[in-house]
Amino acid sequence: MSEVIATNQTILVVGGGISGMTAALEAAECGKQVILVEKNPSLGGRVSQLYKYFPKLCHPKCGMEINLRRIKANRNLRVMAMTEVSAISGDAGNYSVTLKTSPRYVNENCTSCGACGDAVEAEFDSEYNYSLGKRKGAYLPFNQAYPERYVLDPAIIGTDDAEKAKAACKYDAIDLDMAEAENTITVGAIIWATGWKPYDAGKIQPYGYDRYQNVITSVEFERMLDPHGPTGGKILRPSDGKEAKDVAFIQCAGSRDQNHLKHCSRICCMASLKQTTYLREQYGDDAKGTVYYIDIRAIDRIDDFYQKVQDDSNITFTKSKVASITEEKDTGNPVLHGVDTEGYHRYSNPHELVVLAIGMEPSVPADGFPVEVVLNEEGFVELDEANGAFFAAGCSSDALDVNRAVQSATASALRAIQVVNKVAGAEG
Amino acid sequence: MAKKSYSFYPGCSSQKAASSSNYQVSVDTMCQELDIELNEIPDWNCCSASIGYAGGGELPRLALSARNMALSEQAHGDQDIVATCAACWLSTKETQERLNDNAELMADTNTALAEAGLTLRNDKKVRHMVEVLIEDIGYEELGSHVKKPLEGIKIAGYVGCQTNRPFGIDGESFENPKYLDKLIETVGAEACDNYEKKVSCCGGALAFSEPEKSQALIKDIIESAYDNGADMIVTPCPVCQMNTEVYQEQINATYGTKFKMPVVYYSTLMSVAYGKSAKESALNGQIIKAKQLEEIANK
Amino acid sequence: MADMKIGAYVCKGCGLGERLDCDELATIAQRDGKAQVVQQHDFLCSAEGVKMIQDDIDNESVNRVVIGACSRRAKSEAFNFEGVTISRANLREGVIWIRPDEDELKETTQEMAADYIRMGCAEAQRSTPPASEQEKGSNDNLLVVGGGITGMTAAIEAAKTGYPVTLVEKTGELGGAVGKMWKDVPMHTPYTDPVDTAVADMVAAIEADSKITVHLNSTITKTSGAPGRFSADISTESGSTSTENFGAIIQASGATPYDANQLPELGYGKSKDVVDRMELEQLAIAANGGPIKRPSDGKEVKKVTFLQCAGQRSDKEGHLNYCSGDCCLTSIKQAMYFKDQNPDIETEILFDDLRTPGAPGEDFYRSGQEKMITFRKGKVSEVVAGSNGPLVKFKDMILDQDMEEEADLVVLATGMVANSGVDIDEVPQNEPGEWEVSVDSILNLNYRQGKDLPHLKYGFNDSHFICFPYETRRTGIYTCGPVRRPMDTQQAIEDATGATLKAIQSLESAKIGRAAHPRSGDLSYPIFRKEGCTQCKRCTVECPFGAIDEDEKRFPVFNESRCRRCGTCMGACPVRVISFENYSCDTVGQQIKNVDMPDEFDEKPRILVLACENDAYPALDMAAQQGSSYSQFARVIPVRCLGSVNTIWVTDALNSGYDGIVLMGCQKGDDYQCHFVKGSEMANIRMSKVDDTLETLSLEKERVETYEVAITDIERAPRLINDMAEAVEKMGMSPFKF
Amino acid sequence: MSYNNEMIEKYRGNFLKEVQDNVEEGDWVKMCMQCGVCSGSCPLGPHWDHPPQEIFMMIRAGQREEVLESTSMWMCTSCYNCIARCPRGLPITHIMHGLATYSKRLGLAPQQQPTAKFAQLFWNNLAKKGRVNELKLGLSLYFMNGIGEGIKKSLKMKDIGLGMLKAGRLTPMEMIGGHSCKDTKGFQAMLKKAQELEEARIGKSGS
Repeated sequence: MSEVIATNQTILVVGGGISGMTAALEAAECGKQVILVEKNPSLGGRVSQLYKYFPKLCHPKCGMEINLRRIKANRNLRVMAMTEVSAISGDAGNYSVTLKTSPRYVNENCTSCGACGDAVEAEFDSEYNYSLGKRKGAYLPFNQAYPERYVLDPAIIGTDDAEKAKAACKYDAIDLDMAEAENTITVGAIIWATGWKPYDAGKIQPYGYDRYQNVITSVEFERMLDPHGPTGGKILRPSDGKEAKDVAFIQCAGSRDQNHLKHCSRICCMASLKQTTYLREQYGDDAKGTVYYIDIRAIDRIDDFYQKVQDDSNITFTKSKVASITEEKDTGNPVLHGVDTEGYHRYSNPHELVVLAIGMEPSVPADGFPVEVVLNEEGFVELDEANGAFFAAGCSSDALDVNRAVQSATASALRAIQVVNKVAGAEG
Repeated sequence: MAKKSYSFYPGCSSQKAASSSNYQVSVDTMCQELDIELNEIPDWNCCSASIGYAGGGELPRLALSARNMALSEQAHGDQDIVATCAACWLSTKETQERLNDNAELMADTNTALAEAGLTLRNDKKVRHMVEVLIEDIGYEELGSHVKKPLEGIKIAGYVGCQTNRPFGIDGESFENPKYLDKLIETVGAEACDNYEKKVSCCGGALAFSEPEKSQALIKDIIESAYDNGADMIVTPCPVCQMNTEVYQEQINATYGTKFKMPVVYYSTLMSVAYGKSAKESALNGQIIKAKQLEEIANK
Repeated sequence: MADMKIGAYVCKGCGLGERLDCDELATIAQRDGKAQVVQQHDFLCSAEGVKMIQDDIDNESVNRVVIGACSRRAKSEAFNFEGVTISRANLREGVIWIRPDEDELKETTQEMAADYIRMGCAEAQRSTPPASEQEKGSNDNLLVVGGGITGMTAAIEAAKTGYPVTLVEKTGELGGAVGKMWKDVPMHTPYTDPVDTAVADMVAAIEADSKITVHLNSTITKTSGAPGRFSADISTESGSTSTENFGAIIQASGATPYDANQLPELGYGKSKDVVDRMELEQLAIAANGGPIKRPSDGKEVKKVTFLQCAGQRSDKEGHLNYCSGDCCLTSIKQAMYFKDQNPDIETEILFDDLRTPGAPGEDFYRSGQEKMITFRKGKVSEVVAGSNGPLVKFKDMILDQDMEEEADLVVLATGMVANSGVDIDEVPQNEPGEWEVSVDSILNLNYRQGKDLPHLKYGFNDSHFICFPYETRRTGIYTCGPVRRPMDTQQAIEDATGATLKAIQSLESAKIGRAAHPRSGDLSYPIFRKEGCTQCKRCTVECPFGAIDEDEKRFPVFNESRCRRCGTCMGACPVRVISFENYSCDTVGQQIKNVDMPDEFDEKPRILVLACENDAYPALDMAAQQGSSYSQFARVIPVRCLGSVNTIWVTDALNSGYDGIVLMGCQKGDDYQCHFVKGSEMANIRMSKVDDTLETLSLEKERVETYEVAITDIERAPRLINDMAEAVEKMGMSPFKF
Repeated sequence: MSYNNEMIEKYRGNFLKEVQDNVEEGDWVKMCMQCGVCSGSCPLGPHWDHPPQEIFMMIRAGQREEVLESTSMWMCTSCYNCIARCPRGLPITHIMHGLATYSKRLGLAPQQQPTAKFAQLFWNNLAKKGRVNELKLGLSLYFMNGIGEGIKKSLKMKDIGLGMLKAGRLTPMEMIGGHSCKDTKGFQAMLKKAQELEEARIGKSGS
């Protein structure tokens, strides 16, 4: 891979989700030099896997398209996919950062014509679809993927598939000898936007995510709605592919729980409210949604979305943290057990499908941060002098919705610019 | 494997001719085979289980278990304490934790112990026999002793409450612990792998004071075992064993069911699988006879 | 600039070579497209291919590049040449991927490709490389309106970044609402106790900063100009006015506490011991860490009850429809005022949903519980006078019991109301610049569209977009803090910092004549031919960004750096005097005209598809990528926005024999998804007028359809085209072919 | 003045504080966020007049008598489901035991509550010799509501007794002598001391 040019007036953005893309673009559109690294093969992060946003019910891919156009048009911005930060040293205005880029086995010649994908046999769980579907061993992560370039799954390297892929490519874009590359660059400021991951639902044992097929997570539910998702956009039960019209939404699945995540993940209430509208949209009056909650956190002016859903007689709300889920043997229906705390009513309610409004866990590098940073108990990065020119953006700083994440990212971009401007000023 | 020695807390129900004396017999047999030495804590006392609370306050209850731990330290201070009874294990382990986090309680407890001429260091692990089997011996070793695999027997592993919560066995979940099923398979029997009532409550001590309420719970536990095609139930807990075995007749009377489900201890299963006699395996301690095990044992 | 020289380049990669007769396409480019340089390449986007083109630009002085390859959305970095126009004929996604590879279809597939080459060349012929606008502002100063936490943050952050700031505050002191608080919610771990507000430090920082000029007791009485060259009149109470110039503006006019007098049912106004949140702060300040005394008789408060959502989250007359976001945290903080002073004071919070989000929020909630604040889910019916203090009547939702509890003091957790000035959508305009206005304006803009920024909802000036919270509708003016949406201090600080970046960005872009979001970097701008203008005012009225003023003769006056290059004005203009260098009535009109029009009896209809370049067009691309297909008779032209579609294109198309026309824009209405706000709405209105045209031509209405298409409509978009193809088959060919 | 009145005097309606000071693990009650997981997890749930989470709310609402006189906490089987699942880590089982103990100490516990009685019998039984005498415990349990009912119960339980006897899991010998610690003196002294310290500890707390 070609040399990466960076100076102590360059801003490094780590993480190519909505926050990282925003921070990088806002800084670059202020005329700053920016390097954006993303550990996955393409940009987009979690929002690229969402069907719609609350409260507008517009499509994340629309904003993604705008951001990609901005990125393609901007010469100050350099994107490095499949790249992670392995080490950081130095301090504000002069960091030395080591970047590890794993082999994609596909070079910039790729026209994403798809010939390699057709050629290979092996299939793998699709990360993009949270393993609800399959993808080939040579693949474009999703239809809006950028860089618009195929990837070879490392697992096929050394197999016939790899050779088949290479043979199928007319443009000499497949390079099976590609190896991990390491770059050490100098930057003035670092914006950390590694975002979040869904909490491991299997750990919430009483809900039996690991035992019952018809208990899924809210992020998986989003994939179901995608017209090109694993169910072709239909809300279906994993167990038998039947239409799921009676759906339960369990709030605080992993959040606000010291056995799991102590914090409130903020987005889950609105996400579930939004998802009840999917249900209504798809099954009309046959749709029946039940939201089990502790507090509905439809914060500030979007509370009216909550009011609207409350007015829908097909959607009901029960103030209760579900105690446990069992499964009806004959129907495969999950049965929710608990107590409606408003006046103490016990229930054992069967539903066709259960959606766990899964909590947001900050994505922290497996082996901890490459540099010492001030974190809070929950593992989010604090805004703290001691962090020098290392600024968190989006969900690295707290559990945030997209709107707030983008505000946070824009703010962090300015903080980074302040540092590199200082450097520039000092160097005249 | 070298001999393993533990300081042993049998508990009231394991005493001679007490309600789970059969548990004790089979445990002794099993330990002999596995070269586990159990050194009984001299002059141990009752732990007051989880029902003593109404009579004794917090400190008196802590003192009970503290005394046992102190005696254990005195007699075999270098050995972990092992209990076979869930309640005994839980009370003792809870006491250990409570005293560790609360210096004031620890001080008061020692003041009380002093009256019996004892002091407590509280520095030895308190463990359940099952932990010893899984962690110190290991499934593989446990399996290697099997002489008569319990083929063709389908068994519901009933873990119950107190062996499972709040401490449970390391690496197992509260809702779906697997170790009992693994033990069942280790001795060559077949486990009911999704036995829903695995960790539900049998009513515990309330079986005595609230028989109707408890028996309703027990009914479901046994029913589900039948639904899962079990020939018998296996459990690690004396209270569970007693409650699920002895009330079946009454439950049949109340609910018109036809329960006759043997309920045995894991130690009984293992003793039989290890080729021990029916008596050594305490099969004669069954109120509802475990015929399939008897046949194997008598082969 | 030098004479026009078109270079057309046909790629043979990605199967184009196999599926298409590229030699013929090259010939067409030369013959019909008037391309002086025509080349084919097996792999055009390769370094070698790109070099080939660059060489022609450098050596053959090619200045109009037509690329017959993949979609304009692909390989845009490779095909990115300076100083020339670039037209992309979409032969891959637009032709071979969207058409099945079958011999009997080869002919129509080739015709499709040939048309796209013609269209590309036609566009090139009518385009000129955009040179950035003439009058550029270059002012670096930032105007910050509002001296609360939000405004002070903006000022400090801007100064830190190196930009001079003028901070205008209408009251006599800085600090705003937070300045009137005893303490604030913690903004740094551990999130357990109230902390001193940031006001004192910020005021000190501002006073010490030579880059920041503060005007107290001042308001903005006039704002005009554009990014890079705003001019604002700053008037003091005393009446003196100074006019200053700015590069960009940050509006941090904050919010006003909700007037609790509208809540008599909660005892406010009836009992002195029922106070709102700001009054409680005053009591705390008076107590200064000592026991808090109640207003009526100065008795030390031993029991205090907080009522959440007071006058909020309800559609009752005079209530706020929304949740003010910070009240739960604020009440916990205020309850701590009592608990920290004396743990024996009973503090109770009656809530509906307790809203303490994120890690800081939940930590603070738990801390409140640690301090033995009692939280109860309760619905309050009324507050009346009790024997020793206000009596709160409520239903405990958990215990399902009606309760009556007396307290020494009752605190109403009242909400905030945005200081967003004039609601320009409500205010009738008599003459440009003259409105019937009851409320004070914040900015007093002299814009044709109104004195203040448009409100989004409930009086808040927020952006409508989830991904782009700073996508303002008045370029160069950015709102932040509670004027945008209800928020707490921490978020206001974050928001202000972000808005400051956007303000700086817009003035920097203005310096080099670049467009702001979403067409960031676009150098083209509207050119207006004054002769020919009929002063119809449609452009000035329809511009979604208020970029166009009117001169005294009612001629439009374009403010380029306010313009977002959507082309809505161009679409609106009945006499077609507005255009962009690289996007005009002509560039599109000529594409339409240059499609080869088979005569009526060929049974080869032509369907014109005008698709929003950001949503519908990508949807069609992705459909192709997924292997779907649509009619071989469709010819798709991407448009900047459906709002830029001029009816002339439609009438011309009908007159020149097109059999059907499909317009694809974004969702309109309250939850509009058009990033140019009204584009698809405008198009709809205009197309309704096209019906008359159809009638005069005695053509069926069904020949022109306008749809809302989302970028995810990958299945639907092709279907809509095919539906039109079917409809045309039923209706028969258009008679207007010659 | 009765212990109960003493406490009423001392806490003047601040029941939450009273619980915090006097009930085992009572200082956790304030941390409940009313999610209801405990109530939903309780095997005897249907038999509670007031499930745990509701009891916590009642405590905060100062409903002292309703709580302390309730049979609810006596329904606890110590299955620890609630503890395992509580998102706020409340040791609910112990709080229930604590409330039961406290209500008993105040003399407010329902007189006829069988578990309350049984628990006391159990304690007395073990406190005597340090180990439980199952036979005596059993019989005293059946006779705890008087001879008549006792005989009925005993007959009802006869078969079980015989079964146990046959299986060698019960012995009449327990009637005379039976299991015991050797150092009963030390054992009882220890309990006595613990009891004293407990009284003292509660006495001083909160005051």
